[in-house]
Amino acid sequence: MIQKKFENIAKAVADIHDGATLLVGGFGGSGLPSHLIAALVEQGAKNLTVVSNNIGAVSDGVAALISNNQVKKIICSFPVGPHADDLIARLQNGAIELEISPQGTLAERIRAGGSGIPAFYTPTAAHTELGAGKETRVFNGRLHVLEYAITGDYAFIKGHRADRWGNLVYNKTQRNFNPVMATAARITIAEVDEIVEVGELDPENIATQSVYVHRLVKLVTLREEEVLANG
Amino acid sequence: MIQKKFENIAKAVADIHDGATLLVGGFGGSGLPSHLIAALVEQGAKNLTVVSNNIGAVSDGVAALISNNQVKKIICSFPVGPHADDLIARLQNGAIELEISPQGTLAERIRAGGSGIPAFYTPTAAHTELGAGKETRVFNGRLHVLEYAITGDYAFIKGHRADRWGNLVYNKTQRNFNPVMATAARITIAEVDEIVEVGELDPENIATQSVYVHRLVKLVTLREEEVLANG
Amino acid sequence: MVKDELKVGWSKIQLASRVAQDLEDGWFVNLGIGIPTLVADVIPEGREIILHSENGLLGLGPKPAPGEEDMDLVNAGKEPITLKPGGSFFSQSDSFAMIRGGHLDAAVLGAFQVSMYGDLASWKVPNDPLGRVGGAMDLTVGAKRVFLCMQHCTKKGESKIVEECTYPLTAPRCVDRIYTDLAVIDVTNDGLVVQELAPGVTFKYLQERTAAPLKDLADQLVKGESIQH
Amino acid sequence: MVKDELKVGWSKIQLASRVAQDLEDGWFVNLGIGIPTLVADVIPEGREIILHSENGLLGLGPKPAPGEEDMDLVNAGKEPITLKPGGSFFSQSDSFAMIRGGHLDAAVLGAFQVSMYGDLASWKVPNDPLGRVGGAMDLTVGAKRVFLCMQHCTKKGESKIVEECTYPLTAPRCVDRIYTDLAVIDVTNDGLVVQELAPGVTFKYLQERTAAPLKDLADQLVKGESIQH
Repeated sequence: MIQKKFENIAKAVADIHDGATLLVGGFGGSGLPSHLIAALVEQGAKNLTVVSNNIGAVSDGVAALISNNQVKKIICSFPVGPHADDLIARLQNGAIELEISPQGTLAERIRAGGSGIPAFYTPTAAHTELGAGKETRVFNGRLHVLEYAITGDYAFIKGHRADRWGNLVYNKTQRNFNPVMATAARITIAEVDEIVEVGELDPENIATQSVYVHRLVKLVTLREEEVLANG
Repeated sequence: MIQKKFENIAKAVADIHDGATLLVGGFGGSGLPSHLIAALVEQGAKNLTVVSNNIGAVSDGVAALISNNQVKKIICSFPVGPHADDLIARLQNGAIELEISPQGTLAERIRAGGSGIPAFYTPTAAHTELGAGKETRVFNGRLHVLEYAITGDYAFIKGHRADRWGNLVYNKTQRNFNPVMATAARITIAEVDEIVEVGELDPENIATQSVYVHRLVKLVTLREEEVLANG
Repeated sequence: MVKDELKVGWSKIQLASRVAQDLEDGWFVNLGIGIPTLVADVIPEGREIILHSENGLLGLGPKPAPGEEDMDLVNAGKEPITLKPGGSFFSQSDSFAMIRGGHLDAAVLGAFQVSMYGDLASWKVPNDPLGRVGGAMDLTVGAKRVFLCMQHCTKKGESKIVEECTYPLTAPRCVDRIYTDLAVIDVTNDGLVVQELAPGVTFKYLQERTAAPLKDLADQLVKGESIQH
Repeated sequence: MVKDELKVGWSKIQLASRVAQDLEDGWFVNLGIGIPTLVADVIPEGREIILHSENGLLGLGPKPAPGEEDMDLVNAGKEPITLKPGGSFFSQSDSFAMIRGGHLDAAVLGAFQVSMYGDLASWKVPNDPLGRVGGAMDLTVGAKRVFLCMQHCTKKGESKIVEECTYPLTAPRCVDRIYTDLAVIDVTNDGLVVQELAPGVTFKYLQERTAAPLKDLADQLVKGESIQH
């Protein structure tokens, strides 16, 4: 029987190795798998390459991994924000390498990674600093740059509801990068608010299909924590 | 106020010009916009380039346009079936040109067309007759072919329910090529079973967003036809 | 009354209203961070404009009432918003397929600099090791029309409209129209053509505050030149 | 009793069952048109195999009861099927992203020819102006394992297993294992290795009906050669 639920969030991230590439969903704090990030801070894997749209928007996002000196490279579109100080310091002393990818190119590179497309051409960033040094080609009279797929060893995503097969639905703009990152990692780990019986999710409305999710962690609510604490 | 509904199916297809490129959704008879096809047979536009997965699976699909001598070129993955005789005859006398694209490559070329990606690399069809003559390149030690985007002047799609903004939901495997084709045409025309009030469709479950649909035609049911006929 | 003499031109909300006036019924429009965000609040009544947010929604509605914010319902600036009936949610890859594929009628964006040729610089100041590109490059190459909505000059009083951008480009030759607190200016094959002056602004006043040559629409029309954009 | 002597090997449903036996709990599997489709009906009890259909669904269930067919719920062969609890619907582009992206554990496909190197020919007979490629090329490049499930010989009695394919290729070097009515054969770096013979089939009988050299698993193991696939 398929059962992707892990009872223990620490076990769900235990095998992440030093040097792994990690895709982290979310857009600012919305749809951010912050509990998985906290578990990875605890776990301590180092020299990570982290792919995530926003760095520094919130303190419990990728910024926490940076502050804990677990990151050697960042690929993102928006490396600024109120919690970017540690990133800036590490860029200045060369401890972290930064690759900025336009947001749509970043999303498309991850989709390509999940879809078996190794590279594609896009007009985005042609004639700009972010396109500089990249292979270019003219299609329909317009300059395009060649962009390469991104895949991860692991993806951390946040969903709203799941079933034990790994099907996921999201809540509103929580969706953002989560469905696309789910497709592009060898092991996708989802933290979710709720795990329901197989068959309860509407088959027309499953935004991430079971095939893409390998591990599930259900967030424990404050109420449940109280119950657990009180035995 | 946005109102994409056309009361008359003939008006919805009236401006399709000779030589137009037309994307036709459906997989066999499922999700096939057969009423729009019938309206175009009536309308008579000629020298069409038609992009559709199956040719000949059913008589009221693209086969009807072929039999009526409206097609000069077909791009598809599956040109056979019980209703492919007229296609075969026209291929033999040179009246129709056929381009076979593997099903996944076909879907991805259409997605690329709708997404502003002019070309991409895929491993599909490398080292085969369908990859012959195409530009190739090795990524990760594996040969890939360069495939180009497909766009249409018009797309015919079939949906289940719509609202006047043009949002669509589908019924089960009716979905197939319809959502991707909807993104890739200058004018997308959808035939649907039902048009509901704006706000009635679940915002988490809109498979084709309003931005992609330009004209809507509601299918008249047999019951409604009776009512119309009886005044 | 000296103070009033200094306050020529449009306020931020007036500027947003002026932009909104040009958005047509049924258009799909993306609003950038900053003054462009204000456009959402001043869409003329009776007009249906469907607003797109690049984090994955169509049908962005007004700000929620205090206390009704939902951190799972935010705009591209990560501020709480609402969804209009008819709205929809989708992923980032779908959102940028929509943008890059040319499906948005207009993007209304801020700018650091814009050149007389419509080159836009909006994501990075020179020598900044970071930069904040977000979706700006995708929007400028993808939207059918790129409208800028910005203060005419920087806080230091420098013109944001220049002959050539000195800041890193977001995209070349992409801006169609510039709305500032002082004027509405089209980027045309004939150069920058002033379509409209804000209250109290003269052509001379505007040209003095603009580091690129401007043409007066009236002159252009008298000369019978074609205005294209 | 002559008739019985001729009927060595597995029936179609026995062949499908033999394939099903090797599909592991939790696998995502695509079944091609023809005999592979039968595999859906013979999954061992207690094992959850999630079947994929390239027209856009995961969780394909058994055929519907007569009278309960829904033409909006069909498989890749356009036949009515059902959806299991936990199943989902998605578009063709999403379906082939799943296939091409390497997310399916196995594809079980039919074949015209397969070479001793694992080259597959399954979409076109030589000189046919048409061909029926469908999703075959995408599945063969994308699935983690490609299993063939076919009659060992054509109706004319010719071996479908050959040294080099003479039919147009679907993909080179893609087949991992061949299930026929006569045997289960692995495509390895050491050539075709017979893993299992169907009832009544001897190695000699099989080799006589196979137009490529076969190796016997027992011999291989005795010789201590490594079997890889």
